Amino acid sequence: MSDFTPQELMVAVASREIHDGDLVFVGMRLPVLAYAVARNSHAPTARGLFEVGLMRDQPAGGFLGTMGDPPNVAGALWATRMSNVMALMAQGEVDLGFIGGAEVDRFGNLNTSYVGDPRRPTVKLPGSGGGADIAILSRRWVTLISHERRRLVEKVAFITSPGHGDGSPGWRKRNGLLGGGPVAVITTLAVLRFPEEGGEVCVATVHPGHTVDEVLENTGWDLKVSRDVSETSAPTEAELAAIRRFDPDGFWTRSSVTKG
Amino acid sequence: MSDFTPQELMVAVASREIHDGDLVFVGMRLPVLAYAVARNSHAPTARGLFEVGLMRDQPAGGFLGTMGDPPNVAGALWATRMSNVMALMAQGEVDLGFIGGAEVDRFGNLNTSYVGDPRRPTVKLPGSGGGADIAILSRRWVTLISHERRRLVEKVAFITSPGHGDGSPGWRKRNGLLGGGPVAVITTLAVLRFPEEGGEVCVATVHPGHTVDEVLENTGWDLKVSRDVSETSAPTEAELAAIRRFDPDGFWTRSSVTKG
Amino acid sequence: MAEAIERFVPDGATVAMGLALEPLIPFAAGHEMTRQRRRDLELVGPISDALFDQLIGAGCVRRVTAAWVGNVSEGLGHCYRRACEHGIPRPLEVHDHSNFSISLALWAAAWNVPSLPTRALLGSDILRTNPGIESKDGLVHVDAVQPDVAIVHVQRADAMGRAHAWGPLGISEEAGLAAKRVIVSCEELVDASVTLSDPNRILLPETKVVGVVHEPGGAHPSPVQGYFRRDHAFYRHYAERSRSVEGFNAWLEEWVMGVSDRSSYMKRIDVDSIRIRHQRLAAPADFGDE
Amino acid sequence: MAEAIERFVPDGATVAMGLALEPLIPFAAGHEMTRQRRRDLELVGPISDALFDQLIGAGCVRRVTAAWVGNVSEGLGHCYRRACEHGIPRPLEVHDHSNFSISLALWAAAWNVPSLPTRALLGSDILRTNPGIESKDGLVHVDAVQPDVAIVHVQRADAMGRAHAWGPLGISEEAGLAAKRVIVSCEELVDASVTLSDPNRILLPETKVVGVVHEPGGAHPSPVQGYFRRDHAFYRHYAERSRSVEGFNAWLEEWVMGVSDRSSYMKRIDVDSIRIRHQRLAAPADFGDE
Repeated sequence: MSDFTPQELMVAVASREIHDGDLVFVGMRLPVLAYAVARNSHAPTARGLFEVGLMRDQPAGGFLGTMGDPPNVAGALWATRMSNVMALMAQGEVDLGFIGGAEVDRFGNLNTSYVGDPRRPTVKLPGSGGGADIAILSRRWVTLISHERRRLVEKVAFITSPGHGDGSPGWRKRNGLLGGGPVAVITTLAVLRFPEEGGEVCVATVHPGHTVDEVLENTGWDLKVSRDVSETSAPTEAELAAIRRFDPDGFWTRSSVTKG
Repeated sequence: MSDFTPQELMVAVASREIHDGDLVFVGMRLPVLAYAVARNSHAPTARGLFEVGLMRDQPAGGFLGTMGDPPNVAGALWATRMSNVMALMAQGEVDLGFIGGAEVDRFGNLNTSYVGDPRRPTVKLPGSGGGADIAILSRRWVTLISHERRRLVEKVAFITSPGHGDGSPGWRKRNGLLGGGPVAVITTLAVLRFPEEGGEVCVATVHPGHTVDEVLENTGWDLKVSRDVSETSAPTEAELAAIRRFDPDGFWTRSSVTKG
Repeated sequence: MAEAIERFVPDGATVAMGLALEPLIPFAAGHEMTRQRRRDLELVGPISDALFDQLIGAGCVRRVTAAWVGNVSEGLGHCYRRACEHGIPRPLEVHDHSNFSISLALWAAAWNVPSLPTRALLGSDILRTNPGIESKDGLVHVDAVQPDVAIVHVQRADAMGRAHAWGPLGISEEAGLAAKRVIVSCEELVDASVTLSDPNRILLPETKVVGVVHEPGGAHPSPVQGYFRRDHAFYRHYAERSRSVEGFNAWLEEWVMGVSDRSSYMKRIDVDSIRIRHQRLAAPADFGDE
Repeated sequence: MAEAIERFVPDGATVAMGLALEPLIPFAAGHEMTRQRRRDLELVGPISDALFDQLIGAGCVRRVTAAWVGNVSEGLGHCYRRACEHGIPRPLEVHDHSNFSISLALWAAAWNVPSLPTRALLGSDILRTNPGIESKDGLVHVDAVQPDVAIVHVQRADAMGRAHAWGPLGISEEAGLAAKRVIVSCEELVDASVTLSDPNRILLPETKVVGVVHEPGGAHPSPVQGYFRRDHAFYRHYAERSRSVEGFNAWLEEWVMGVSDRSSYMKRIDVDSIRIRHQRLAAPADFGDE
């Protein structure tokens, strides 16, 4: 195992979800880096869209603590209102979105709002932000999450950002959800993927240095494993170099995955 | 009778409808001049709003063929989208609007769309433009029209911009119309006013050189005359000077009232 | 321009133009459609200050979805009248709007919802003639209108489609966002370093823009802030000529059909009489980031 | 600022802030409300990057109507958690939104309609917790939210309230149009000749603006394009201190209650470490008209 952090691996894996030419709704934290890596390697014509009200091609020239930081504005392709960015997503023009989550369930539903009863929550999480919008409107999306039993739960207490709902075939279409829903959950231990038609997530690859058993132990339900499960490809030298260029101090990739 | 054209008188009369501090939705043609005259005399803190997407305080420094002409943009207080201008009007923030009309009836309803059956019109007029919006949303409004029997009709064939509807008390409120409706019709012969509660228009003043009989003869219904009908005050020297400053070639005030 | 119209404005297309109202009207694009003898277009716009009238007179149009069609400084649109009243040169379907409602129809399409509500148009007979506007529960619901293509003329743009427009914008933004595709024509074709220096002034996302045409004078006779005043005399001249079918046809031959492209057209205009000569530069905004 | 808050932000007011999302957050205004011990406020915004958390911790807030409350680079909002989970320092009502839905709620108020429809939020439990968002006929209807006052921090403004803001605008425009009143705080107070040189960059109509406050650094620790970078360390420091009630109270005393005004606050900031030094000027636009 070469020298990289779990977050660096997650960024590299996330960047591979970006296809060339994609319009990517870039969430904060690791997705910003994933976008930068993709643009610098296999997706040179991808564009990033930021809910703050920006479109970019080139990744920002400096470190970003938030998507609204000045380096993300300088040289942008469009600085506008959030509702205009959302308009593009509502039209189905966003190919891929990233959403972070505090809790995800077997059908990819995300909770970033309440643990426990919303009226008297055990834990109050920050809320949707643009998460629910991305989950419902982007063509496909990916979650990044720390792989812990309390985070990968059988059923989330509150669906902030709907995935494949109750897992029944056609749940999204039946409920009028525009986009195709989540395609993958990238964790600190593995990459989980959904069948093309939606439904229940399944272990696709396990990160180097980890085992299927470890993944299952740290998951809150009886997680399915793909018949051809394999090892996640480690970040390449080029990927690592790009990550370290855009996060020189390891603010995002050398501390805890979910801050706070 | 001093030396002024009917249009110059109409402009002067229209300008007097503007109160100091008003936010005025300024239509094209004579209202542009009326706004300029008012700002230069009794309404120095009025502001003008233009559907093209502008707010101004000072009248434009040069001649305007349309509200979108460059002199109307230079020095504007806001250059924006039409929907933002309409937002202010929808909130009831526009005190006064001006609407031109091809046909007006006794209750102030305006037709600028169709004479005859809309499916096979005798005359196709240009349409609402912002007229319907002003008529429904501004707090009060005024029409400018050439005083002819074919234009002041008992009942318009098509209500483009609703006035007081069928004239019954509370018609506007009952139908959900936000603003108070038309307060006056300024014609080439007279000023007609509506009662404060709406309803039917009534001759308030007759322009110098014209008579009540002439007004009635040129009206398509049995027009009411105010008990204290008087003569319209002629434009003052200052008003005329302002008009001629903003329409130096008489483009608007020395040719036919309704062009085309 | 010929190529852009050829590729992106087929017969039967729904085309949004004249979106900034009186300024920045893409007359060059309209004239090119006429030369290419487009048919059955649906024109979408707020008002159109003579451009729609010309296309209607040339027989290119099946339907107009607009708040106003005429000649702003001169009054009625004679071709529009003839089409509506007598079916000359062909019958015309009209979907009436107010300025606000056409904006909302485009915002509805931009946000991908079937309709948007408003308090405007209550009590207006426009509710009777436009099948896409209905009154319900005390509000008016304006159905979405999605143009196949929106055409905007702007002061400057780069080759990637980033357009800088300034002055009042009318309904340019919602129309561009609502449209499947956008064609930009511009006074100046500039380097990307110019447009990207001010991303707030970029009118629309480049992902919508399929064509950029460098077309100086492409908005004549409408005004272009910083470049051209409105050519009032040209509008008056058009109003006079278009009063009769013969007059209009002669005008069309002289100014559109008999002209190969915009640069030939501009050679016949007294450009000096309408050119804006005195600069009024905007105070710079500093986009510094480090 | 003290006077503006005194006059226009009474107890119980609905206040929209942080409208450009991470940049241009009017922290100085929030701190002044805290010093003046405002109570029962309803805060409206998309995300709020620590400002809402601070006001909640200070006990000023009755309700939050927002898409996200926390600390963007650090994660959870500890005061927000304590208020929601334990009613400390007082219970808090939460009206959940997504970013898009809070924008639509403000557009609804700006256009004076009861609600606007969207395809967003279908399938989300946000429909269960926010009484102002409901699903009907396959669409979601978002009720209007009208702030009593919207507070924006901008790069420059003149004394008449014409504000130039640049960079991403988030929901600043709809919030300002929806609000009954707007307070502007600015890095630079400039002459009207500067703002009026570029009317397209004027954020909101001056008729909405009731107060202009010259407040350099008024957005710290959030970034201001062309002026200040984001002070990441300050956010981290706040996150650490606010983990406990005692820590938060000490932080509040040190940075808000014990500070008389913004200029005193700024003297304690290492301004040189966050000041943006290199200009990137926008290409000029020519508003010439003759």
